[in-house]
Amino acid sequence: MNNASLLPLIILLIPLCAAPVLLALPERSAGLRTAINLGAALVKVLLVAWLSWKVSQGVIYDLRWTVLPGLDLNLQADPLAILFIALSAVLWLITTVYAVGYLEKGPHRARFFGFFSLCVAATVGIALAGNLFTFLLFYEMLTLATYPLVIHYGTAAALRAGRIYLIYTLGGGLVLLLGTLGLWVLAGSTDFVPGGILEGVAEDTPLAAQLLFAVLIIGLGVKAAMVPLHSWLPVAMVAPAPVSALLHAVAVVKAGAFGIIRVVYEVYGIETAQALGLTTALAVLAAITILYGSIRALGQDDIKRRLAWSTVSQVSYIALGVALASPIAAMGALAHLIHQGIMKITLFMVAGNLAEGLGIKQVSRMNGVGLIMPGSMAAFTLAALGMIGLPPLAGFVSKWYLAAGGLDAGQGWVIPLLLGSSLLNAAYFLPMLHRAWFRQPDAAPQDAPVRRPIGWMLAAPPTATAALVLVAGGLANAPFSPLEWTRFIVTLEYSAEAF
Amino acid sequence: MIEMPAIDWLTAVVFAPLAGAILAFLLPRQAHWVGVGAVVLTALMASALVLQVLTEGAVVTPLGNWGAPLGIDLRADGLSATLMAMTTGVGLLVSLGALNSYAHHRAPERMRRYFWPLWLLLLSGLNGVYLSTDLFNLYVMLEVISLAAVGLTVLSGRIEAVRAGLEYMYASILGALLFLLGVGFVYLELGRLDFAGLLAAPPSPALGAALALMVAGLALKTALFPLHVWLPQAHANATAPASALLSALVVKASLYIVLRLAQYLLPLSEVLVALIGLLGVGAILWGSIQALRAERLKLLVAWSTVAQIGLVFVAFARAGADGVAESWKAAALLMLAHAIAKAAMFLAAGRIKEEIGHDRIRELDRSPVRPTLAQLSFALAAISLVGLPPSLGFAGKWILMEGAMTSGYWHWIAVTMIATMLSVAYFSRVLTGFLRFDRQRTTVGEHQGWALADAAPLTLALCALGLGLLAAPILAFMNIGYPFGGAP
Amino acid sequence: MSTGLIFGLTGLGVFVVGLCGALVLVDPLRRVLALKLCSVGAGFMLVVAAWKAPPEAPDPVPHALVITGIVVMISATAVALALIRRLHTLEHEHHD
Amino acid sequence: MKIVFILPLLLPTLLAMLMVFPAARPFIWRLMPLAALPALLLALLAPVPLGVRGDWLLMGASFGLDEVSRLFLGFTALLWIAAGAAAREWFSGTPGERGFAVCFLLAMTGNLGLIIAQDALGFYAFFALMSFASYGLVVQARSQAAFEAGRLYIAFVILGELALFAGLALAASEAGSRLLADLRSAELSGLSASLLLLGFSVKLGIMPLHFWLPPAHGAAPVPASAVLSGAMIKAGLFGMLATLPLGTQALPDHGTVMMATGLVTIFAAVLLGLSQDNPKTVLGFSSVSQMGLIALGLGAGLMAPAAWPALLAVLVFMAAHHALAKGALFLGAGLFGAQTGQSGRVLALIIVAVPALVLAGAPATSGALAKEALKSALADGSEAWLPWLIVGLTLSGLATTLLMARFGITLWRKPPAAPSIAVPEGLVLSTLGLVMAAAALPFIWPTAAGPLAAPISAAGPTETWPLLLGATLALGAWIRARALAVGPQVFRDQIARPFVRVAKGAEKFVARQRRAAARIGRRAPAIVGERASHWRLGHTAVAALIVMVLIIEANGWK
Repeated sequence: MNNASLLPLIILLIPLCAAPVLLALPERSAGLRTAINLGAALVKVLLVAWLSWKVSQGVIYDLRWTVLPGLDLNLQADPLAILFIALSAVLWLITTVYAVGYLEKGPHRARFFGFFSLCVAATVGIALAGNLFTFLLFYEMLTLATYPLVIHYGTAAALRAGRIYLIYTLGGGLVLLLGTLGLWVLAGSTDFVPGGILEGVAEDTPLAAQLLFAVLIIGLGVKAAMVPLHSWLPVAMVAPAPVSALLHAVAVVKAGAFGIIRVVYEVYGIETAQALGLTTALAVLAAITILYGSIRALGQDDIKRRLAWSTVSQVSYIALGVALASPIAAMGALAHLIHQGIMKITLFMVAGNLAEGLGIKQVSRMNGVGLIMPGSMAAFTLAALGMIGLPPLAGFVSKWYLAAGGLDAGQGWVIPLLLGSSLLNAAYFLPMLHRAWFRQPDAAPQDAPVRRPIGWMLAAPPTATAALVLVAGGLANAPFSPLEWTRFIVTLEYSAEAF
Repeated sequence: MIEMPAIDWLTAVVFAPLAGAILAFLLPRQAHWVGVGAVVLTALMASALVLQVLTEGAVVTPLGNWGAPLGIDLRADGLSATLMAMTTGVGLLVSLGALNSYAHHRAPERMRRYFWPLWLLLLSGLNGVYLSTDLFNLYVMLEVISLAAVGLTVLSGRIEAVRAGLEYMYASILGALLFLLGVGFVYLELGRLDFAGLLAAPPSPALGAALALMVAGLALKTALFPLHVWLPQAHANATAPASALLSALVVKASLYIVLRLAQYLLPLSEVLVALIGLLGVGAILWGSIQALRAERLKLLVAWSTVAQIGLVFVAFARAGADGVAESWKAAALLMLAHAIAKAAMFLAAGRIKEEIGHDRIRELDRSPVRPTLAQLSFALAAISLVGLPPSLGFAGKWILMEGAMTSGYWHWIAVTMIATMLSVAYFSRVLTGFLRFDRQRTTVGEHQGWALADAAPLTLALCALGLGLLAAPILAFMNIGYPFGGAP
Repeated sequence: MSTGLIFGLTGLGVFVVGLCGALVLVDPLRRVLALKLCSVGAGFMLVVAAWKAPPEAPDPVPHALVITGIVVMISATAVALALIRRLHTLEHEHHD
Repeated sequence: MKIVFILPLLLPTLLAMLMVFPAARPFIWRLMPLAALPALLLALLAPVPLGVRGDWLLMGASFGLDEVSRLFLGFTALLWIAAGAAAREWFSGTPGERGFAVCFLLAMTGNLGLIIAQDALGFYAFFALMSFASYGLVVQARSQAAFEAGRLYIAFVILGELALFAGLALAASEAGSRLLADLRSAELSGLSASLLLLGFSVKLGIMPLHFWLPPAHGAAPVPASAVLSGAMIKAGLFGMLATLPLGTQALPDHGTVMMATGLVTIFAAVLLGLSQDNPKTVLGFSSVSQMGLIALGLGAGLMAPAAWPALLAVLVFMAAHHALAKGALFLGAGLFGAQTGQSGRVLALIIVAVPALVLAGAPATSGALAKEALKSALADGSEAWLPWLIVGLTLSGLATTLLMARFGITLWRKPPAAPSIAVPEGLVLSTLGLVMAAAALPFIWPTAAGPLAAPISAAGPTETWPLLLGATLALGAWIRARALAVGPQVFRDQIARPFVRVAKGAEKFVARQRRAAARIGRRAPAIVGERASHWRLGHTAVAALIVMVLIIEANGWK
């Protein structure tokens, strides 16, 4: 059942229209800005909830607007879109609260929140994109909207990071443009259709289809930070904590991962991709990324940099799950899209709290912070344990499904891979927890920045997301849990007999 | 319903600005009101013409009822109506910007006095070019444009501007004269100059010579690499609204003529097209490199014009063996995109210079004043020029690359991508300057420099960005009257 | 060799001389003159185009065109000269 | 009905959360012994078998209780109650109280939860919760030694968790179900069984996976050691019982390895323990040694499914026996340490002697009963191994006795540190409770659990497994030694170094090329531009363009 109502468009327009208003607001009208921010985020959450409900009832929203002959802007709310959009809606709300608290007295707040909103709009667009062309549009918009956020502090270091970020992501966007064009020429359409649109083409010109896949994956892999296109991510962590949180959890890396999901399932179709041997290549790439990211995370002393390397590793679980070509692994991958988001956002927000409240930015200075900031560190602990993959936390659920999916697909090597990755995760997360909880706090050095007590706006968001980590894992089988929703998606993507 | 007296919009859009120019010259104190009034009037007429084309298809008016081949015909099909609409539309917004800019108390009397007559003359010439259907008429209009454009270039009266303007003058006149000689050859061979008469002519040495002369002349006037030498200084040293007009509109006139010639004069051989494409590549590379090296904001923008013109030629050249029947669409869209975005960019650059007091790129980040809206306009215009979706520039690039891919011309795709990356590189130099804050001690004031003058560049920039969503209807409109013969 | 061809070649020659001058010369005034030569050459061509064997009257259209061209060129020359003067004045001020 | 299962888990969790509020802490400490009471009541009163499902929880959780798990739940809860009472005396009101209580309660939740979980994931979740929360118990003292012990502990925990994850994932995929009952009845592959055995053996502390156990027991405070040794390591046994197809599928190779390691463990642990001078570490080695016995039984069960029913009963009994006795010993050690006067210490030593004797297998104690029962149960198993086993079992009694003696001596010499606030009288009740339970076990047991049986089966040939195991262990030992020697951060850096070096090298190379390119890029355009304007190339190009177009067009005329 298709529905042409404007609901998806409205959801897209809320942050999109909020952005110019926020940009135009004078710097000093903080109250109004906060009200607009939170109001928009709240309304969006409600609308997304409503949309999710409708979609779960089998309604598919489909809006089209012809841009170039034969080429449409297409907003489509299918279950996969809902998965991503729900993540963005909820985390936007939480991050907004956090960002308001974080930047309470900082400069350029109007600009920050304006682009923040724009960034969310781009994410919504990416989620709702019904074809690769629309996806590309919002993908580029995301790049542009996040750039001012990455260089928010306007220092030389931030600008350098921003330049690297821009080079990588715009380059990736360009490659994706090439891929989109290629798809358009090859298939005559760029629509996302369950089962793919390349079936016949792939049989006729397998080489072209394979090349196209490589181009598309390179274009998307830049944002998904797959090795060797990952270098921008650890550098981009100079951004303010809320930005890093959003970048790593929802917006940028997830956009890439989400694109990979779309391309594998709805452009190529899993069977075609498998037949062309593309899934294997993707899985190998993902495996390399997973291990490399974790290994590099080991040696980092800067908290945010360590977390960033961890993201490099964790996001590729999604690609891995997609590439395993098993419905069970697909569930793991899709669930990880959500789970990694809520875990990583927690970690980054707490890292921000440490920097903001205690001036602590290095792992080696984390001694005893658990005793000083028990609430935040408890959230951090939950998220970190989840990252390692301990039950009943969210990360466990996705890892379990990935492992089970690997076995299901007859790819036993996934198990040692996951084990190795978990081991490495433990090796870089547990020392942080150990320091935080079981060491005595260091004496503050003389030149330490003034500690300021963190307000509820900084403390509550990580707590909330940590609770989500627990709930998403602990209640993984409840209706409307991420896992259940992925089950719903996977039944659409895979033919019925796969179950 | 009352029968409207059939107003001849074609004639009107050419002569209304001309009349306005004379009037503005005669009434120097009221020049700006006369000027704006005339532009608004022209814009209204242009919209009427667009509507007419939309409802009736291509419109033809024989001037003085002489008719071709003897008399002068004006004709508006989709393409010319689009470009005319673009000219008046962009011109209107630039006029509004200029109104503010020249009302500035510091602006010398001379500027206020001569800008409007010159600009209206230019508008008349531009509209004339787009609506002409014979070669000689084109020559005259080209000369009109040249003179007005040179006048606009030297308006500021500074020595650099005069020097650049003189250089421009030479190039411009030489280009026009080459064109004129070409016209002579055509007449020698065919005995007529109207487009219809050219269509079926078989190749001959005279026509070949004509083509060579005209291509060279137009390349010179449109600043195709390596004949671009006059452009950067001329565009960079003019006052902001003048630069906007020169860069956005003037070069488009000769580009348009190239498009038309490609259709009517002779079927371009593949080698010639490749040569043109090659020069386009040269323009992209050289223009970008110079933009990367430029030390002043307006110079950078001017060099980017060189690169962008190169891209239009690449779009044109990717036709290859297929002729221009398809490739003109990409070229036309890119022209449109460039016109709107570049006008926005020059106006914004002018605003930035006005607020900050200089336009040295290296020191943009030292300024405690950040004219936010102008910077935003600049950034939005840059997005369109770079060709990121959903801007108009993106639509143009998409069609260009799609066509190239369909015909298997991978090298043009590579060129386009390189052009995109280079444009990102040079524009980001500027944007970085806007966004860096650690170079000055005092707190940076944002939201400073709000002015009505920001409205024009911002509107233009938003148009450049948003019109991409309307690319399909624009393309459909341009195709009215089948400017390039494509099957109905 | 017909009269037309001779006139034509002369016109072309004049144009080429002017063109070379315009491209090579440095002095602003001489460049203007070179451009004038170009325009004369181009005018020649049009006049040649108008010529027809004596019993027939010459084609009036090219004549009209030539006259227009001359007018245009005169105004252009005027502008160029004005600019050169202006530049001289400015350079003079500049040096003082 | 669900409440029956939720309450035992909810109560400790809730208390742990409430610890956040300083005002609530004294109240919680008062409730601490009662935290495990619902679990005990559940064990005592619930009719078996009993099961509930929570479909929403963690991919469909289910809880339940059967004969075996009821017994485990019973003695585990009892131990936690006693330890809770001791902990109250030990920590209430001290600076470290919050951290300890939270970890203690969470570990309790995990320990109780894993027993009543009936599906693999739930089990794994609680198992992990218990293991990780216990880290806080081990490092409670915050001393260098405690941190060392904690590092070792956590390293092994992770090793175990990973093995378990892999094992459970494999097993669940082989069984096609996540219910433990299905796992038990399914045909497991050798690999998944090995992984499960490995994972649980870490918790059991069977050699050579025992390294963590004695230091952890030595470093942890007394109440924590009691539950670590008494309750938590039994979770390893319970895990094996819950997941492995014991009694339905013969896994002779695994059985052989288990038996061999069990035998080695029994004696090697004793030898190692004898050289220790911390009484609690000695007790830790004793636990290792005792777990060797249990490994022996398990190995026999793996070899001979037919013998399993008898072995199961014995193993459960041994677990209960060891739990109570060892718990009593640890609490007793604490009681001893808390004594200030000579007479108190003598009295405490006498109290401690009772469980020591029980453990050593004095006649009529549960220790003796357990060994005899094991012997006869083993008789149903492998013929070839039997003589060795009999000898081993017999000697183990002797060895344990020696170890208990060593414990007594070291206890006297270096009593474990007790906090100054500890009130000896407060500790007495809990210690005595456990001591009495341990002593009375033979008499209580018949009313609690089952009969014996005795079928017989044959042993299989050995395979390359031991070799592989040895190699893995050597590697593990090397890594550990290395990690300890150079410090963890440096060690991690060493792992990452090759990658960092490659990345740095690539970066440097790129940077060099880029600098060179930038130099050329800066200079070349300037030179070219200068030359071009000098030679007036732009102007000349006009003529060139005309000529070129003419040439090109000339092709078309012919």
